[in-house]
Amino acid sequence: QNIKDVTLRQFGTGVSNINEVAQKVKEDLGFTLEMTALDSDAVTQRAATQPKSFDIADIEYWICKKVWPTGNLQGMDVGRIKNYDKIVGIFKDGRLTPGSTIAQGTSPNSVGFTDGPDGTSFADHETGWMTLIPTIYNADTLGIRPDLIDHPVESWAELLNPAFRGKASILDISAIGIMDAAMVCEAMGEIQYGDKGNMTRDEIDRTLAIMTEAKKAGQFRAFWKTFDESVNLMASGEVVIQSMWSPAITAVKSRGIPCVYQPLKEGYRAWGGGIGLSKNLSGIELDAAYDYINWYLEGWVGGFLMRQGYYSAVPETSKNYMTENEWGYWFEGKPATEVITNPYGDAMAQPGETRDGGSFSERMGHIACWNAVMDENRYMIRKWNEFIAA
Amino acid sequence: MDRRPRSFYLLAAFFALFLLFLYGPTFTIAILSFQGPEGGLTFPMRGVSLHWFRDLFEQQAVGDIWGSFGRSFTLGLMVMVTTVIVSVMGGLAFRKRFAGSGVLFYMVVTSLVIPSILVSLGVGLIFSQSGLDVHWATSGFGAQLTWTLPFGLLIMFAVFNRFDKSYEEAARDQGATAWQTIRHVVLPIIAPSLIGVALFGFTLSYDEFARTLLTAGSHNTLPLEIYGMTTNVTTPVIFALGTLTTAFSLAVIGVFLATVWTMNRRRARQGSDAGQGMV
Amino acid sequence: MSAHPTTSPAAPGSLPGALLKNRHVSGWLLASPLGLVLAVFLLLPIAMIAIVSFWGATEFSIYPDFQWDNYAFLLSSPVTYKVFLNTFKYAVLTWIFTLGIGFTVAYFLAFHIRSLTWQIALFLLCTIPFWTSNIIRMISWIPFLGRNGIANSTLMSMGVIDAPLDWLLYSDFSVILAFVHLYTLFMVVPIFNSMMRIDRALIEAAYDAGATGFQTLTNVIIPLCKPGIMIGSIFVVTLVMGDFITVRFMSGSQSANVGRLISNDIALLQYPSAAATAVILLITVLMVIGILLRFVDIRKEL
Amino acid sequence: MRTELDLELVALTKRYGETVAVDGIQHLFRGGTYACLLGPSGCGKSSTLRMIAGHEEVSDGAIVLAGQDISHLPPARRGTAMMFQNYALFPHLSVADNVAFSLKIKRVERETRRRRAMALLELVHMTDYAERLPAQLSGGQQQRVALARALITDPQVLLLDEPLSALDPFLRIRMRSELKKLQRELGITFVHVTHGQDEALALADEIVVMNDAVIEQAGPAREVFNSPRTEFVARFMGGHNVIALPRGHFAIRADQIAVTEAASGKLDGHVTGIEYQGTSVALTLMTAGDQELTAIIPEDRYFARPIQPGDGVGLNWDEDHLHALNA
Amino acid sequence: MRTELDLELVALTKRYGETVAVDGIQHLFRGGTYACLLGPSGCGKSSTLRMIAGHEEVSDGAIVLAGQDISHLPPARRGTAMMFQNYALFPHLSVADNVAFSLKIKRVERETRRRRAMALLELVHMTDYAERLPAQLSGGQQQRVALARALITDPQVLLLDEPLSALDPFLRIRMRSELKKLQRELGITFVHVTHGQDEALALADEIVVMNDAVIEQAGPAREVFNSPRTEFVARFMGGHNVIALPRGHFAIRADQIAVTEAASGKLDGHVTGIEYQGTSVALTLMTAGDQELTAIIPEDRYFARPIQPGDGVGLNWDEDHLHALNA
Ligand SMILES: Nc1ncnc2c1ncn2[C@@H]1O[C@H](COP(=O)(O)OP(=O)(O)OP(=O)(O)O)[C@@H](O)[C@H]1O
Ligand SMILES: Nc1ncnc2c1ncn2[C@@H]1O[C@H](COP(=O)(O)OP(=O)(O)OP(=O)(O)O)[C@@H](O)[C@H]1O
Ligand SMILES: [Mg+2]
Ligand SMILES: [Mg+2]
Repeated sequence: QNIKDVTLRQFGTGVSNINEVAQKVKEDLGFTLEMTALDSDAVTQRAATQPKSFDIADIEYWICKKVWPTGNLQGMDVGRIKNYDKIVGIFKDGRLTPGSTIAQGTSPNSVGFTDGPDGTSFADHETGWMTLIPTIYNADTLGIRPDLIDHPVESWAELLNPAFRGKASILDISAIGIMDAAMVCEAMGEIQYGDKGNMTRDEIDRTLAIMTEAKKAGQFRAFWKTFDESVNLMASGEVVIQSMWSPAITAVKSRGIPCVYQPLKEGYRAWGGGIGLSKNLSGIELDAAYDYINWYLEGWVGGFLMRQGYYSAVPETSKNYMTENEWGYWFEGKPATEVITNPYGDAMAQPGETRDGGSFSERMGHIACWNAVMDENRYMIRKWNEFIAA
Repeated sequence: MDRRPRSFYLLAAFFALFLLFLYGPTFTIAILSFQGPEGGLTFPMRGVSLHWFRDLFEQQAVGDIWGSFGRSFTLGLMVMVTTVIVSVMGGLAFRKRFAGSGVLFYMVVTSLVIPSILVSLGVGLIFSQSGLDVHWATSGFGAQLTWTLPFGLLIMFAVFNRFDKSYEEAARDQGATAWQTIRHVVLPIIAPSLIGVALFGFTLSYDEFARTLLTAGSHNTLPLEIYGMTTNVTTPVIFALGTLTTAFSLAVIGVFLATVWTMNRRRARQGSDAGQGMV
Repeated sequence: MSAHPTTSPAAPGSLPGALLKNRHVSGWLLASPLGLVLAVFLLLPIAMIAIVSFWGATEFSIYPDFQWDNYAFLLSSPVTYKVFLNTFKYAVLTWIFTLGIGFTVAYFLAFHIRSLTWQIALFLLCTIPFWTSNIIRMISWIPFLGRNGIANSTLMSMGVIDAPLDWLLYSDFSVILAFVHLYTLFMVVPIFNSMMRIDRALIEAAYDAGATGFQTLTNVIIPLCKPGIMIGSIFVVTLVMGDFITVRFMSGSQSANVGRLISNDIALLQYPSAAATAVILLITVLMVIGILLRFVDIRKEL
Repeated sequence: MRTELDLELVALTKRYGETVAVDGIQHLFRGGTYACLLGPSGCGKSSTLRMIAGHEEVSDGAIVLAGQDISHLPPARRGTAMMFQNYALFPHLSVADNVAFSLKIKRVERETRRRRAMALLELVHMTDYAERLPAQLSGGQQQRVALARALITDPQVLLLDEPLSALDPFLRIRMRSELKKLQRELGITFVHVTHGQDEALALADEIVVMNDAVIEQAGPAREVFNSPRTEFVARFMGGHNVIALPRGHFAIRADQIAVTEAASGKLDGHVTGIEYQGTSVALTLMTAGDQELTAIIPEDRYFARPIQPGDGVGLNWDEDHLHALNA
Repeated sequence: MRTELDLELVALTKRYGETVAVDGIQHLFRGGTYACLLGPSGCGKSSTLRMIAGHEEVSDGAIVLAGQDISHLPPARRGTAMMFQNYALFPHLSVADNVAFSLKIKRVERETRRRRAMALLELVHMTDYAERLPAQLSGGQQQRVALARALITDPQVLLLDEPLSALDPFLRIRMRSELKKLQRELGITFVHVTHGQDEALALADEIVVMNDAVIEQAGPAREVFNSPRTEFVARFMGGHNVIALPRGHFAIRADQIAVTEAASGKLDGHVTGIEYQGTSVALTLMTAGDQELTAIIPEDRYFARPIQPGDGVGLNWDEDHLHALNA
């Protein structure tokens, strides 16, 4: 059987399930990759309940925490990953540099390893068997419309600033939204959390009480659940400050509307995604999947993603696929020397501009918390639903 | 000639406003779909072009519009054919009271009024709990039938309520068997209504969202794809798609009306050609 | 010659033949595909939902159990009642507006348009938007109603207002507006159908008795349209009560109805709690419909 | 002599787009007469009646009732009332409420309404059915209710559009004598549209025969029947033969043609059909000149000397019975 | 003498749940007769006919045609054919295809089918309309097509359920003579349901009067009309009076009652109604004993000496004309 006849079915969020990648796979590796893009709820659902419907799951680490125990995914042998050594430390021991501290929340290292190919629990150290091969990650913060805001925004607390009444927004994905809410409440000095990534019931109640009060006071214009909604809210001027994702900022900017991914003093909320393999993969298909993973980490995809503002798990390899100017702007935080364009050719930055938040280490070194699944997740979900319904 | 009362003009104005209300948003997106390449989902317009229509036919960054269109189309046809056949049979069955017909009728009503998401949830649960894969052509198909069948059946009730039984008796009198009666007499006579049921079944399926949501499986139908696009696409290509869908629906209705019209014309002409011997 | 020849040999008296003649048997044979589809895709799922509403759930899976937790949580949360109330609010408001608009439109078409051709043409004109995807029809309101949307900019350029109206979008107003936009047709069709079946002579008789247009409306037309009104109401009320997506899009996720509660739970894999909510919703809907059905015999009205 | 209650149609015309349904008709209905508008389908009877009632706009001409031009008044203010062909009883109202409808519209108070309605139901012998819905009544009962409803407004003219056509023959005959009796009692004008000449003959003081949007002939029933002025009227009234003689066309009543031995009459012919009619027998005859004639002879005379189809006969008549026809 | 083609109903009964629509009727239709089933609405005429046709199951009893019990055969194998009230022409088929329908069902080949259909259309004078759709035909034309379609199966018995009621009075009279002629030509049995006694009299060799699910009287038209056996038949056939005399009840034809000066007849009475009927006038009379009678007198005699409502008159008759009634 020829590897060229293999078809692998991948699904995940629209962030990285990009058709260009599938095309490139066909060119470089010869087999077919089918892509299905879903929202994060659907992704979780699919991974947890429909193991036969996919070969490759492109999911986030906090989703992995939920899904791994179902046994739908298989552990991956790092021995077969060529660039394993070059993967950034965040995904191995949780530290960007040996000296940095591990951020709160579901940090990728805590759910990144398992005991063996059939392991269903997480290991707390590098075991040689990975649950997900990290592919993409970023540091999120609040997006703002500098043209419509007349004072500098420096803290998460600004989200509930009455000055923005009816012009703020937060995302309605409970696992992520609660984190943003916690960042806000902590910044306001209202609540001191033990671990924002693993709140107690009391912390959850107090956080959402503050948010509910704000909601009732008309602070929020809307909640968004999808990437597109956040872009439209911002671009149309319905909202001037909101939690946002990096490419959404890019999308707003590409329309010539000023939009800033505002670094805040309390730090970033980070997230990371990776590729998991279905339990059902074996034989030549499994080989193809490993080929795919190795190809993924080789740099082309990394470059492709980094040009959109994400980071690659193996930045060094991506450098080969980026110009000096691009690498300097996106990774090193240097001023652009020429116009920066995204992979689709839209201008992202003019010469002389620098990236919001600066270099990779400035940004990823300033993580306050990872997207997380808490022990009290089900309680949190219910409370979150009440907050939305309130 | 006859003067219209003043209420006519008031109501006509109301009706015009209603039409404006109905069409306003559709026009809005139709206009927005002609945005220039720079344009976004909202006003103001940034240039005018066919860019987004062209874009629609190119590979999108994510998703698979034409694949899902194909699936929706196929599914629509499947649902259409099934709906027509099952509703006709059901309509025939309900002409006489049979044991349990009352219960069955209430099931039909329930099927009509049950919130779609419950069907979606229930069918999804059944498939996942019994270890079957949800797929648009199995679970999705079935879930959509719970929506199209009641409509089809209600139309058939209406048709058969008005159907003159003596046609069938005449056919039986002429030696036709039960099946021949249906084949040669009943079906041709109710054919126009069947086209209606078919058209209805197709569009209900083609636009169905909630019942397919949890039952479509790994491949999206078009409405799910559109829904997915609202999460991932920030360009007017989605409006271009909307405009095109509307145009497509209009074309379908147009073809339907034209068919009926020519059919009537042909029949009428047959008559007048032979009408020479009119006394 | 005998007046009573015994049963002729060719009589189709064979057992299957006789069975087929039995109306119960033939009825069920004909209705069996319908029954089958409804049994598998309606009854079974409802039963499944009822069963699962007693199950337990973990983060990622559900397990068979018999517990009242799901109901207990649901019924103990004040938010549940609020949400149900909200759902009813949407249903009632939408009903009022669709009824008002639908009735007026149907009335205009049925009684003020004199030629059948025009009636059909205008009626089709009303149905055309119905053939466009609901989601697209819904989101197309957003550029219209937004802070910088057509409505606000028009009003501002006309000098009616000087600051954009925020309540146009992401509010109960926009939710109801979208509902009315989506579902008025479901009211127009049955009412129009009822009206077309009113004998024109009745209107003339009322006119003859000295009734004004308005008296004719209240004394004759409305009572005779009741079945159409009921059927339309059933459609609108159930569609609104079961909706989850319009409320989400048009309220900017700021308000919730029962459907959203369910879809949120589903999205988070909390099937048992979704099922429990679903059961309550189903009971509510069936009760409302049951009440409406008391006023009309659907089968007779078709 | 014109009375206060005459109803006059003056050059009354109705056009529907291109079609002229009623073409400038002119007629005076004297107060208190029972008039029948008779004519074939589509001749404009209903249009005329509906213009009088006010349910159809007058295209041209005028309608004058009791000296007042009512052409542009609303129906309820004309002093006319209409009884509709299928009665048009409000299906959602009880018999009593149907009858009291116009009083309710006038905001007459409940008690009075009820009393007046019951009085009219009394008149049509329907008091026992006051609480029923129209669907629970037979055709004849419905008709009586419709009558009561029309009469409650005290009209000067009652307009009836084919009031008997929905009834079976038995009932039709009974109801028509009730109608006639009622008209006598009330003394108001009835204008009754029908296309049955027997009905018109039985009921009408005056018959107005319409054809093709115009009035062909109008006059007392007997005059119209016995002296049709045109071939159309002669044929339409029935019981007549039109004979083309060298001198012109003549009408003669079928019962005034005598059948004799072959070759012994004024015309020769042979029998083509025989129809038994109870008290008489109708013979269809084909004369030499290929004219089809009908002769009606008392049944006893026929059966005394039966004739078979194909037999040759002679036809005779009294010259006094011939009526010359226009055209 | 029974011929091969006699149709016999033996204790034929039809029950719909509780209602007995036809109650054990017994009758022999002789081959080749034109029989009319006559009776008021709801008396069971249609049910009887539909049982013969095979469109309604027989509850009890048997139907025997040409010596064979056909009660349980399918309609097409009975040797009967039915013509429906509204003709039930298939609206989607041309006239020729309608007529050829049963041949198509029998898989007769196209050419033969066409030829036979045209032959039957010839019979009913409709060849020119062969390609039209039913909707493009007038009522009378539709009826002829229905007739042709029924006849193409070569039935021994043609069943007609109120075939003329959908036609206007003019056409009704023309079509009924065509029906009669056709039956003569074909020589097969016609069973024709109607509730018009004039129609029955004009058409029937034999009239079967039904009432309340049973046969009241059956016999040749003239016999039924002239010698009604029961009060019901006398009244239903029309043109009759039922007089209660001390000796019993008698029927007498209305035209056999003579109206004389008051107090000079066998019975006294006064006029309550006058109905002009063209060739005659019908007087409604109330006799001393509160009996309502009708007297029909020739119009010339009436108008020679007109009588007004309310006038007292005497009534006379020839004792020979009285028929004693059962019950
Ligand atoms: N609303 C209308 N629009 C157009 N033409 C009409 C309308 N009503 C009647 N007509 C035409 O006017 C003519 C006279 O119609 P009308 O109803 O007065 O006839 P009628 O004598 O009452 O006939 P019938 O005995 O069939 O009731 C007919 O040719 C008819 O087609
Ligand atoms: N399908 C049926 N179910 C129940 N009762 C019926 C049915 N058909 C007829 N009947 C009843 O049987 C009786 C006889 O009906 P049938 O139709 O034979 O009368 P008919 O003499 O033809 O009357 P008409 O002159 O009104 O047609 C009536 O009382 C009728 O109500
Ligand atoms: Mg008319
Ligand atoms: Mg009948």
